[in-house]
This record gives sequence, structure tokens and C-alpha cells, in this order.
Amino acid sequence: MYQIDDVKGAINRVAQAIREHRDYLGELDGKSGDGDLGLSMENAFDAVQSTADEYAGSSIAELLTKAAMNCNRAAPSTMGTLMSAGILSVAKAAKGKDAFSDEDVVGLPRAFAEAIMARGKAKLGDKTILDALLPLADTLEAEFAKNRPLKEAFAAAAQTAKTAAEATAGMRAAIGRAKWLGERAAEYPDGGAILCAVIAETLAQ
Amino acid sequence: MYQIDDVKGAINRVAQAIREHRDYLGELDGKSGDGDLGLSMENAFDAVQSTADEYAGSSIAELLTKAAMNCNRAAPSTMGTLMSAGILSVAKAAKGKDAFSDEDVVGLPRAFAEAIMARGKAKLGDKTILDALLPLADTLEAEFAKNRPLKEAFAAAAQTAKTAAEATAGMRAAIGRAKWLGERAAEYPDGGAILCAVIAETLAQ
Amino acid sequence: MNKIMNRPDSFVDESLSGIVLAHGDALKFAQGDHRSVVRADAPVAGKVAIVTGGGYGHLPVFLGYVGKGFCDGVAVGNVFTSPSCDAIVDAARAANGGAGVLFLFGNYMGDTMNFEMAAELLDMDDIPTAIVKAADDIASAPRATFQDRRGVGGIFFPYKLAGAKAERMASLDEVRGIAESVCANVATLGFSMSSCQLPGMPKPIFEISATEMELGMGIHGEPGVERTTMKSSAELAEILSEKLCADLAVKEGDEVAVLVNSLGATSKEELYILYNDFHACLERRQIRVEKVFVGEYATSLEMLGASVSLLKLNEEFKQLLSDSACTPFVRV
Amino acid sequence: MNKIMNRPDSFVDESLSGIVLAHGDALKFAQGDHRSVVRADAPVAGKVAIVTGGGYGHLPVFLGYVGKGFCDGVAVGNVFTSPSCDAIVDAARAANGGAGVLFLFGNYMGDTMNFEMAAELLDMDDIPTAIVKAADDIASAPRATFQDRRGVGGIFFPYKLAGAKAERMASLDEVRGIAESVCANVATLGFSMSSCQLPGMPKPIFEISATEMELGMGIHGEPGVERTTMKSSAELAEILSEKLCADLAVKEGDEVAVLVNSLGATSKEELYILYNDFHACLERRQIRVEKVFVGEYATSLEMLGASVSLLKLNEEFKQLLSDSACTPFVRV
Ligand SMILES: Nc1ncnc2c1ncn2[C@@H]1O[C@H](COP(=O)(O)OP(=O)(O)O)[C@@H](O)[C@H]1O
Ligand SMILES: Nc1ncnc2c1ncn2[C@@H]1O[C@H](COP(=O)(O)OP(=O)(O)O)[C@@H](O)[C@H]1O
Ligand SMILES: [Mg+2]
Ligand SMILES: [Mg+2]
Ligand SMILES: [Mg+2]
Ligand SMILES: [Mg+2]
Repeated sequence: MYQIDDVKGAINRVAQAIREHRDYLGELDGKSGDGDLGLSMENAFDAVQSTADEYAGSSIAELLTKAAMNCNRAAPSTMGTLMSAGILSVAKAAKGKDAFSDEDVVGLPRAFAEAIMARGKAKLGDKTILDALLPLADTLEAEFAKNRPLKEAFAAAAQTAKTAAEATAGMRAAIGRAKWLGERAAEYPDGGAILCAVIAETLAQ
Repeated sequence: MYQIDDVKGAINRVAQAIREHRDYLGELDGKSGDGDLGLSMENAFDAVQSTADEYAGSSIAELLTKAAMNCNRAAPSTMGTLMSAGILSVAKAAKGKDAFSDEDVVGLPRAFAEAIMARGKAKLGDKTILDALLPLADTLEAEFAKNRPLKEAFAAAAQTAKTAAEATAGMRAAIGRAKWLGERAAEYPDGGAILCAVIAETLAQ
Repeated sequence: MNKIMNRPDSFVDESLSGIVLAHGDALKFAQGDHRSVVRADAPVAGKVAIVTGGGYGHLPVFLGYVGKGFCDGVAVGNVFTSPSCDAIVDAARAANGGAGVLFLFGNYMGDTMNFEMAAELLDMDDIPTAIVKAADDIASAPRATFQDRRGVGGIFFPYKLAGAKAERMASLDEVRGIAESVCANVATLGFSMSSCQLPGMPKPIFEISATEMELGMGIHGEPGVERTTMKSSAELAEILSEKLCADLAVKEGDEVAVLVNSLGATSKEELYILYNDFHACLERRQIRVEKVFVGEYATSLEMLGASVSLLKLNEEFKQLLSDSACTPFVRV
Repeated sequence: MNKIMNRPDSFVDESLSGIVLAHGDALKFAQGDHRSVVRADAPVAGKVAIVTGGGYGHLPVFLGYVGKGFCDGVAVGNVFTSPSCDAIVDAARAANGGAGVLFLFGNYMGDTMNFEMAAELLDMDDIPTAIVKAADDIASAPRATFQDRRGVGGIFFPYKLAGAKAERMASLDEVRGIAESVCANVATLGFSMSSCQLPGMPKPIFEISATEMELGMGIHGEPGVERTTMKSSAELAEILSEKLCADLAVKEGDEVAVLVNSLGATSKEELYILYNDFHACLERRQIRVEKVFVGEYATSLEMLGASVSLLKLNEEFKQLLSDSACTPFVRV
């Protein structure tokens, strides 16, 4: 079972990883967009981390609801807003629970992806974060269904996310800023997909 | 005796020399001023040269009066305006003459310098063109007075101008843009003085 | 980093504080929210309020268009980042004079999601809203799907005309209608010769050599149609006039308004050289220029470059265009 | 060369042509001289005409200040080069409404010589002239010999106040008097973080690294007081307010007007951060800010940097400051 302290620990590790990848994410976003992905994710996770630091209660759902609101306020960019919708979906999954079971955790990436799809109206193949997140969810669910321990299944899923994120290089974006560029931005991987891979790798550790 | 065609030839050579030194003069001016000395001298002598090219008459005085007016119109910067005053002084010296004698030529640098002093109110030691032009006039007059042929006297004067111009490095400007800098621009020679040396060297050849 | 600032993370807040200090007679924060600014006389009773918003770093877009004859309020995001839903709601609440709120902003995903969330929240308070997105950059999508385009400097025209319409006390539907028809008749194309640097980032958004230019660049440094060697003003005017006239199907005898906009660092001296050439191109096509705006109307921090916007005019547009309008940043 | 232009040697003429095309309702060439521009309604009968002039590349200085409430005419030189005596004479003749002409320009040798020659020529036509030179850059000479200073962005204030005085139909002596007393009460200090490039020249005027700044830089790139590492906005505000207040002996209870000016490439966003800090410095000294102007008022092509000017106010200055004035470039 994953308690609130585990959730806080995960938040801290992700925030740290994002700070480390800030400039790289910004650079990738600059290839096809406005270069703010690194900065805005840093802002987003600084806000999420402070929320976690300051939260003295015991409800994972309440913590994550606050985190989602603060995330949007601190980083209302496309990814910040989608991230906030995703975090809110995790909060909803925690509703009425003290802790997440392994089964709960396996379901979270799918819920996160569905929240992103509901808000952003993108789909698999549009060259977005979804192109790493949906394959991640697929692998995680499949490996866990084969009775592999969660840790191993998650590691496999993180690997899938990494491969899938890199494979967005060469794709033509169908949504967001990158769409406006057509062929010109095709050669670079999508910043949002790489972000997903970075987060997945961090959580798998 | 120097006829109108000699005057036109001299103008052409000086214009050519200034084009060749344009960027260097601009750079020097930039050390203490606004960097436009090269460009504005190019404009000034393009105008003087066109005036000479187009002038079909036979009066040196008329040619140089027109040249002085066009010089100011084309380059009304400090140096352009002073140059125009100087050219006008040469025109005045030519008044009523078909040609310049050697004696006439020897008197021209002094006349030029006096016109510049009348208009610009600077004096020897202020770190301006005068710090090359006045020594040039001194040497020319002195050497010619020693009965050296004009060509040789002029070569000696050009050498003096060069040495004097370079010696403006280290001086503190007392007038013009460079004054505002005090010590900071002291290490570089004055652009106007170098300009004088370049012109003298060209005419000496 | 050659910027005048203290800390990157207080860049926007300190700048906004300076604006409200300098222009306290014209602007105020809304509801204590320091990312939300409204006209000092807001709410104007009975008038449709126009609320805009977007990322910072484009002044006078967006905050600079808050004032009489333009917008009533603005929500301000971080540099090049959309504003929060909260800030939009605060601006709308403070600006609403009882006749509803038009959300008028540039077509970007982040902004769209946040303005839509704000509209949902305001709906719960029975404040009617309408959304119109400027989508004028012809480099980003073909005319047939113009609503997919990104919003750039041409947003000046819907601000100006919808602003005038609202000032004449038209209804929300009418103001929205004007904004939509103006958006359908504006086209913009820009180009840039340098990048710009986000406060706090170690490098410019992109690299470009001193002899190159990017044609069709977006106002956040999004790459454009092509990268090419630097063109002369006459060549640029030819390309821009050709593409803009074709896009709007402007032809002999038509009347237009022209906006020549600096992306930030390009001097006004150069903008007028471009206008001189652009004017000649329109004259050759016998297109009449009714009104010209030249200057900084939508910038990208300290980017070198410019954009030209064309608005195809009709009688109503001409009248609304001639109404006076004024903010601390823009007067027409 | 990342400039929008055709040929370096037609840079000024094409730009002026664009300006007169774009603003034909407000400006016209004087006497067929394409380096001489006057208000479209010039000459204004019975009004003292204010004629200015100087090098190009500083817009709105100088041409941008021709309009109601500011100047009547301008003579335009090449980039960073004084105008010709001819152009000054043409502007003065076309602007003269019978009450004489005030020549109001920045203190530079080339300009001074050409305006003086023009004054001699106009004297032969019995057109009375007076000369006032703005000399506001405190980096270039001490207060005791302030008339030796170079003229920079603070010229805005003599334009504004002498312009208002002339518009109120004061005599040439009175207008000259106001211009002189304003010049004696204006102080400016600037700084820059990059150079600019003259059209046609292969390199920028000077080199400066990305981590340095030049304090006291002139508007043609003339070096200033010192070269130092880049300072924060708060540090800059501290230095500028300290030096400007000391220079003008502004103290507790005094009233001032403030001008925060971009040298060209620096964004308005940053100017307001600087104003935010500058305001705090004045507040601490209990100096009241009566009016603030922030934006591009005197530029150096695409130079990065800013200047702050302070005008010490008295009752008459305050009244003249509040008169409205408007040109195609500046409205107050
Ligand atoms: N509609 C969408 N749905 C899901 N992801 C999206 C969508 N649009 C963009 N993205 C993702 O967002 C990333 C860019 O995020 P961000 O830099 O915050 O956007 P912006 O600067 O355009 O507001 C892209 O790399 C892509 O992965
Ligand atoms: N009053 C003066 N008398 C003589 N020469 C002067 C004077 N002022 C400046 N100069 C000369 O002019 C040169 C600069 O000329 P220029 O670049 O045209 O000036 P600016 O750009 O200041 O108008 C200086 O190097 C100096 O030699
Ligand atoms: Mg982005
Ligand atoms: Mg010079
Ligand atoms: Mg963004
Ligand atoms: Mg000069």
C-alpha cells in the first residue's frame, strides 16, 4: 500500500527530476513551440511540491486536489493545465481511501491520460504527451496482468514510455503549437512525450 | 603650376583613399564618438568627387565653392561641416587665379586650419584634426622656406602629420564627443587627426 | 542575460506593479488579484465588457489594450504562458457591467482551455460570456481552416473594432458578431531576424545566423514557413502583400487598413521603410489604404522582426475604426 | 545586417517617404526638401514655430515630435549625423508663422554649427530665431557646466513644455525662456547592454559582452561613466535615482515628472520593472511623482538599454505638462 508519505515522496522526486531536465525540455519545446515547457513544468511542480510540503492533513485526495489547483495557477500553459487535470484524476481515484493499493496504482496512468484527452481533445498519434502516456498505461496494465510485481511492471512501462517518446521524432504534430509547423518540426521528439518518459523513469526508480 | 585638372585629380585620389579607410575611421570614431566618421567622410568626398566630375567650367574657385556646398549637404556632421569650411577657404585662395603656384599650395593647409578653427572654435591640443593639420602646415612652410622642392616638403609634412596624428593617442579631448569620455577614450588616436594624415599621405604621393 | 530585472520568477509581478503605479489613473488590479487588471473605471454599467488575456512579453498585447475603446480587463500569464483560470474569472467579474463578457484572445491551446474553464465558472454565477479567438497568422494554416491559425499581431483589429462597438453600447451578441467578422477579415504575416530570451532561461529560444531570416515566425518564436537568407525590404513587401492580398481576396478598388508591427527590437525607422515598399505594392494593385498603424502593437520581448496585418474594410468597419480609443499604451 | 532596408544610402529617404505616406494627414515635406518635414497645418499664423533636427535613428526623436503641442518642423540628417544647414532653413521657412522660430535641439557640435549657420541665413531674411540646446546627460559633464552636456532622452521635456507654451501663443522670448528653464531642470542617465549597427557598416559601433553593461552611455553609442557587470533593476534604480536627485538637488517634498525610456530593443515589460524600483526609491525620499512616461521616447536604433530622465517641477511646468499634445508618434 502507498500511504500519503509515499505520495509526497514521489512528488518530491518528480519535482527534482523536472528541475534537472528543465533546460532540455525548454529546448525541445523551442524546436516546435515557444520554449516554455521546462520553465512552466518547473513552476508547476514547485507549486505541487510546496502544496505537499505544507499539507499537514492525512487525505491523499485532498492533498492532490489542492496540488491540482495550485499547479494550474502556477503554470496555466497547455501542459500545466493538462497536468492539473491529470493530477485531479489521481485525486479522484484516491477519494475515500487512505492509501493506494498496487491495483489502484496500475490504473492511474490510464485515468491521467483520459483526463488529458477530455480537456485537450487530442488522441494517440497527434504527437503529444499521450504518445508516451498511453503506451505506458498499456504496458503497465499488461505486465501487471501477467502477475509481474508492480515495481517490475512499472520499470517495463517506463521503458516503453521512453522508447515511445523517442519515437515521436519523425511524427507530424496534429495539435498544439507544433501543428503549425508541419514537416519542419517533425524531426524532433515531442517535449511533452519526453516529459512523460522522464517522470515515468523517476517513479520507476 | 597646378591647373584645374590637377585639382580634380587630387580630389579623386583623396576620395579613393577615404573609401579605403572608411571602416577604420568609423572604428576609431566609435571609440570615442558615434562611429560615423568613415561613412560621413565617404559621403562628403563622394559629393566632392561628383561635383568635380560634373564641373565643366575652368574656374578652380567656382569648382571648389560648389564642392564645399555639396560637401556640407551630403555630410553635415562635425567633420563634414568643418571640411566644407576648409574647402571653401581653398576656394577663396583660388579666387581670381587660373592655377595654384607652389607658394599658393604651401599656404593652403594653414588657411584650411584657420577656417576649421573659425567654425569649430577648437585649438591645438584639443585632440582634433587640428593636432595633425597645424603641425603639417608648420612643417610644410618651414621645409619650403628652406628651399626644398614642394614635393619633398609635402612628403615631410605628410610624415609630420602621421606622427602627430598617432601622437594624439594618450591625449584627453577638450571638445566634441570625445570630451565627454575624459580618460576613457584617451588611449586611442583621434579619428579626425588620422583622417588628416591619410589625406596628406595621399596628396604627397 | 541582458535584461533589466531582479529575479526571473518576479519578472511579471514587478512589471505589472510598475504599470499600475505608473498608470493608476487608468488601470487597477481586479479583486486583489495581481494577475488581473481592469480599467480604472470598471465596471462600466450596461456596457459589454471585453476581457482578454494571454502570456506576458508581448506588450502592448494584451494588457496594453485595456482602456476606453478597447478592452475592459485582462488576465496576465507568465512570460509566453497562458493566464490562470482564476485570473480570467477575476478580470471578468470586475469588468462585468451587467451586459455580459466577451472573451477575446489569441488562438492557443493553453489560453483556450483556461478561458473555457473560466466561462464554465462564470456561467454558474449567471454571467453570460462569449468567446472569440483571433487566428490571423496565415503562416500557420490555410485560409480554408483559418480558425486553426495561431493568433498574432492582427488581434489589434478585433480589439479596436469590437471595443468601439461595445463602447457604442451594443449587445453581447452584436459585439461578438463584430469581433468574429473582423477576425475573419484579418490576415497577418511576420518575419524575424533574431530570437528572444525568456527571463531565467540560459539561451535564446532558437538560433538564427546574422544573414538569415525566418518567414512566418510566430510571436513566441514558433518557426514559420521557411528559413531563408535575409531579404530586402522591397522583396519582403512584395511577398507579404502578395500573400496577404491573396488570403483575404483583396482586389482592385477594395479598401484596407494596414498594421506594420515591430516584434520588439526592430526600429520604427525600418518599419517605415517596409511601409514605404508595402504601400507601393498596394498602390500597384489599386487597393486603397484607409488607415495605417506603424509601431509596436504586438511584440516578442526583444525579438528583431516585424509583421504586417491587413484588414479588409466594409462601411461598418470603417466607422468603428475611426472611433477614438485610448489606453496607457496605445492611442488611436 | 539584420535590418529591414533596401540600400544603406537610401535608408533615411525611404523611411521618411514611408512616414509621410503613412501620416499625410499630420506631416508634409517642407518646400520640396525631402529632409525637411513640418506639421501638415504649418505655418500656424502668429504662433512661435519650434524647429528641431538632428541625426536619424532616434525615433521618435526628432521627427516624431513634430505635431500639435510639440514642434512645428524638423530637419533630418543621415543616421547619427546632423542635418544640413539647407534642411534647417527649409524647415524654418515653412514653419514660421510670423512670430519667429525657436531652434531646439540636442547639444552636439555638428548640429550646433549647422543650426548656427541656418540662423545667420534666416537673419538675412529678417526671420528672428533663438537657439536652445538640450544638454541633459549627467554622465557627460558635471552640473556646474551642464550646458556642455550632450543632449539625450530628456529633450522630451523641453519639447513638451516649450511646445505647450508656444501653443498658448506666447512670444519667442517667452518660449525660449521656458525651454531654457526646462533644460536647466532636466537630468538624464542611461545605460546599455548592447550596441547598435549603422546601416551600411559591417560591425556594431562597439563591442560589449553579454554579462556587461555600460553606465552613462550616450544615444549614439558614446561610452559612458563606466563599464560594469550587469546590475539588477533595483541596483540600477538606486544608482539612477541617487545621481539624478543629487544633480537636480531634488529633495523631500519636491514634485517631479519621470521619463523611463527604452533605447530601442529593451522591452516595455522591463521598463516597468525599472519604474517599479525607481518609484520605490523616490517614495523613500518622499519625492512626489506628478507624471510618468514609460516607453520609447529617444532611441538608438536597436540598442538594448534604457534611460531615466527627471524633471523638477514648478507650478508653470505642471500646467504646461498637462496640456495635451499629439504627433503620429507620441501622444500625451
Ligand atoms: N491538446 C493537447 N493534448 C495533449 N497534449 C498536448 C496538447 N497540446 C499540446 N500538448 C502537449 O503539450 C506540450 C507543450 O506544452 P506547453 O509548452 O505547455 O504548451 P504551450 O506553450 O503551447 O502552451 C506538447 O509538447 C504536447 O506534448
Ligand atoms: N570643434 C572642433 N574643431 C575641430 N575638429 C573637431 C571639433 N570637434 C570635433 N572635431 C573633429 O571631428 C572628429 C569627429 O567628426 P564627426 O564624426 O563628423 O563628428 P560627430 O559625429 O560628433 O558629428 C573628431 O575626431 C575631431 O577630430
Ligand atoms: Mg510551450
Ligand atoms: Mg562621429
Ligand atoms: Mg507557452
Ligand atoms: Mg555624428
